[in-house]
Amino acid sequence: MMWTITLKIARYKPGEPARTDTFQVSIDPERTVLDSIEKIWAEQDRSLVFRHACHHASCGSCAMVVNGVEILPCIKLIKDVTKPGGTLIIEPLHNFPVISDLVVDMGPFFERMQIVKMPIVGPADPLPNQEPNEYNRFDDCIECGMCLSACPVVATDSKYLGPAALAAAYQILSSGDGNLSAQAWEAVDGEHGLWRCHVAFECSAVCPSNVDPAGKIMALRRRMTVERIRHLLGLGSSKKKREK
Amino acid sequence: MEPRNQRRGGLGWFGQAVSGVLLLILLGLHMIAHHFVVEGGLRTYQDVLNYIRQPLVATVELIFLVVVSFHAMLGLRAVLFDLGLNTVQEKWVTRGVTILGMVMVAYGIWLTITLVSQV
Amino acid sequence: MPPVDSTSESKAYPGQSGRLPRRQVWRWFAFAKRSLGTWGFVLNRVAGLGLVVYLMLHLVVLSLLTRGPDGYNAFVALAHNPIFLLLDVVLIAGIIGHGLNGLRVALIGSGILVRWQHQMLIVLGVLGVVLLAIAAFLVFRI
Amino acid sequence: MTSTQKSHSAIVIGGGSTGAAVAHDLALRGFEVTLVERGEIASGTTGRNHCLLHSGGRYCVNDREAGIECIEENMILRRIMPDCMELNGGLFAAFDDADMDYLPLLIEGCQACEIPYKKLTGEEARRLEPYLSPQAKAALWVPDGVFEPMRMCMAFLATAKANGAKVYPFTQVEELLMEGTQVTGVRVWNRIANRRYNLHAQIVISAGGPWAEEIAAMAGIDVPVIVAPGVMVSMTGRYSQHVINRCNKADDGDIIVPQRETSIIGTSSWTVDDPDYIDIPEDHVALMLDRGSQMIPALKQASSRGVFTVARPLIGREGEDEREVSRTFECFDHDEDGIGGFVTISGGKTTTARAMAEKTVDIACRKIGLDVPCRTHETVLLSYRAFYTI
Repeated sequence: MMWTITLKIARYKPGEPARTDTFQVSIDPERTVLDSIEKIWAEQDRSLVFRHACHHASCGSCAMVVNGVEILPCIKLIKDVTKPGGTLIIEPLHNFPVISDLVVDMGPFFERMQIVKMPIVGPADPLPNQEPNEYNRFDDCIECGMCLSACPVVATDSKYLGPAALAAAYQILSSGDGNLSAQAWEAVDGEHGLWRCHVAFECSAVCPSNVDPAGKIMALRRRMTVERIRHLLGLGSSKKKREK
Repeated sequence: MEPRNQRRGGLGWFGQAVSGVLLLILLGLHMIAHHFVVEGGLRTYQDVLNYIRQPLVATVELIFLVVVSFHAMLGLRAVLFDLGLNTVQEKWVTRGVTILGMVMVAYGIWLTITLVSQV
Repeated sequence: MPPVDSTSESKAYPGQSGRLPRRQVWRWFAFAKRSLGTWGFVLNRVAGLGLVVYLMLHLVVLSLLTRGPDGYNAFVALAHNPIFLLLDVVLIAGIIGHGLNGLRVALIGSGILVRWQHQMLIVLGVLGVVLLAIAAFLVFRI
Repeated sequence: MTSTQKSHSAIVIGGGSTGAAVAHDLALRGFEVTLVERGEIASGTTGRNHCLLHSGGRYCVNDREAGIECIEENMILRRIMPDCMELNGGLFAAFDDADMDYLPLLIEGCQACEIPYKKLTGEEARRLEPYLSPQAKAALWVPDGVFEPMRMCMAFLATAKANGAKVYPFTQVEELLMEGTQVTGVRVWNRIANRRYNLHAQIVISAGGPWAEEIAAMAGIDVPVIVAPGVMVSMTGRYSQHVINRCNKADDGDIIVPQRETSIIGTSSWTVDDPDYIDIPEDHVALMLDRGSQMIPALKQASSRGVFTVARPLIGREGEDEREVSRTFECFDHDEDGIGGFVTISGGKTTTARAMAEKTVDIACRKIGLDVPCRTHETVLLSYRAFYTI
C-alpha cells in the first residue's frame, strides 16, 4: 500500500530569501517521515539538505519540526503523523541558527554539553539477577537538540543553559561521586541556569529518549534549595554529613 | 558541597515561591476584607479611613504591600531576564525594579500615614 | 568561477557561531501545538504581567483617597458600572489563575508532585473555574 | 601548525568512518586536508550500520584476515575512543545441534586470530543474560562492543579539525579535475550555499563506500563494488548487556546488538544497483523478528522502534555471492590504472576504519615521496562534541 502525501518543506540558502517548497511523494505509510524526506532528496531535489545518520534514534542528528512540533523523523512513521493525501509542514529546529534548509548549527547545543561534560556512557540498568554497575550503556540523551527547540525560554534567552545540559548536570550530580567544574557550576546555578526554567515542561513533552529534562531540572532545583537552606541555617551540606 | 561564590540565581526563585505562597494568604484576606464582606463590594471613603486606622489592619496592609511589590518586581525582573539581556542591561533591570519596588512601598507608607492622620 | 577562499567556507558549517539566535518573544505565546505545561506558562506570564499593571493602577487610584471623599466616592460609584464589574471578574480570573498555577510551579520546583504536574494543572484548573464562578456570582450579586 | 603553509595537500571524498579516519590520519601526518561529504557526516553506510565493535568472532572461521583486522582494531579503538563505547562483551550462543557443531570451528578461529574468548555452558550464559532463550546449550564470550557510528566519525573529525583539517558536509563531488592522466582536484557542489567550485590538492582519496564505483568512474576507472544492503530492526527495550551472536555461519538475523535502551536485530543481505534510496523488503523485517526472537524470545513481545537499511560496500564483482565475499578492505592506487594522484579505499567495516586509513595514507605518502609514520593507533581522539565547537 502506498500513500501520496504532500510535504511543505522550509527552504533557505545563505544569501537567498527563505521560501517553502511543496513536494508530493508516494510512500508506504509504514515507513518514516525521514524516509519520505530522503526519497524526495533522491528522486526530486538533490539540493535539499537535512541532517541524518543512524535512522534508529541513536545519533540524534535528524531532529526537526513537523506540523509545529519537534519530532525525530527517523522513528516517526508516516501513518502516525498524517493520513492518505495529508500534508506535512517540515521546518528546521527552532531556536537554532539555520544554516541551510533543514540544517541548523548544533554548535550552541554542543557548547552547552561541553560545559557540563556529561560522560556519554554510564551504568546500564541491571537486568533480572544482575548487579548494578556491572554493565554500561550509552546515556538516554542522544543530543538531538529538540528540547532547546521546544523551550520558550531558549526562544528569548540565548544565554540560557537549556534543558539538555541541565538534565546532564543533574545526572552527573546524582551519580554518586560526580561533581561539576567551577565553570559548570556557574552555568548551572547562575542567573541563566536552572532558575531560568519556567516549568512549561515542553522539553519533556518532545524528548524522544525518555530523558525528562524538566523533571531533572526540578529535582536539581529541589536539591539546590535544600542545600541552600541548610547552608543558611548553618547545618552544613548534607553531602559532608553523609561522608562523616 | 561546592564553592558558592557569586551564584545567587536560586535566591530569586526561592523568594518568589515564598512570597507567592504568602500572597495567596494575604491577597485572600485583602479581597475578602475589602470587597466580598463589604456591602456594595467597595468601601466608601469614610469606611476606608475608619478601617485603615485600626493598627492591625494598617500593619497587615503594609506587609501585604511589601510582599506584593517584592513578588511583582521579582517577577518583572524574571520576565525581563528571560529576554537574554547583556550584563549591563541586567544590572540596570535589577536596579530599576529595586527602585520601583521601593517607591511603591514608600508611596504606600506615605498614603497610610496621610490617611490615618486625616481628620 | 574562481577558486573559493576556503577560510570563508569553513565558517559556514559545522557549528561555528556557538550562539543561539536572539529573542523571538512571540514564541512565549506560541502554545497552540504545545502541551498543557506551556498553557500554564503562558497563563502565568500573561496574568503576572497584567497583575503588575493592575497593581500600579490600583495604587494610583488609591491616591484619590488623599483628595477627600468626593473624588473617591465618585470612583466607587463608577466602579459599580457593569463594565467595571466585568473587568473585576477578569482581574479575579487573573489572580486565581496566577495564584493556583504559581502554587503548582512552587510545588514542582521544590521537587513535589513533579510527575503529576500535568494532572495537577487539570485539577487546579477545575478548582480555579469553580472559584471564579463563585467570585463572579459574588461580584454581580453585589 | 595551521599558520604555516603545509607542503602536502589531500582531498578526502566521503565523511563516513573511512573518510573520517583517513582525514584524521592525513592531518596527523602533516597534510593540508579537505574532506568533502555529500550529506551529513555518517549519513551513508556508516551511520546506519549495526553499531557493533567487532571482536572478529563473526569472521574468524571463514575470513581470518578480516578476523585479525577486527580484533586488532577493536583493541586500538578502545584505547583511542575510551569514553564512547558500551564495552560489555559479546556472546556467540549455540541453540541447536548445528550451532553446537559450529562452536569448535569458532574456537579454532578465535585461537587462530588471537581473539580472547571464554567458553560458557548454556546455564552460565543464561546467568549472564537472563533473557537468553532456554534453548541455549553453550556460548562463547568474545570482546565485542557497541559504539555509535556518527559519534565515532565526529571524534575522528574533531581531532582532524584540531589538526587543521577542513570538513565540508553537504558538499558533493560532481567531477574529478584532471590534467592529462593526473587527478588534480575535484569540482564540488556545495549544497549548503548551492554553489559549485573547484578544490585542488596533490592527492584525491575516494572513501565513498558504496559510491566509490561512481566516483572512480569519473576518472574512467572501474572499481568493483557490490552494494549489499541489510535490514536492521531496532526494538524498544534492552534485553541483553552482551552482543548476542548466533553461533553459526553468517546468516539473516544472526545478531542482536543492545544499544542504549534498544536491541537492534540484524541483518539480512541482498544486492541493489543504486545505493541512494533503498526500499525495505517487508518480509525481511518479519524475518529479523523471527530469527532474533529465537535467541531472545522476549523480543517477540517488544515493539519496534525503527526499521532501517544500510548499503554495505563489498569489494567484488557483480554475480559473486555477497555473503561469501571477504569483508576485508581494499585500497586501490589508481597509478595501476594509469591515473595519478588518485586513491580509492573501499570495503571493510567501521571497526577497521582506522586500519583502512593507515594503509591508505601510507600509499598516499608513498605516492608523493613522504616518509612519516602513522600515529593514529596511539593518538587518543578528542570528544566527538568538539566537532561542533572547534
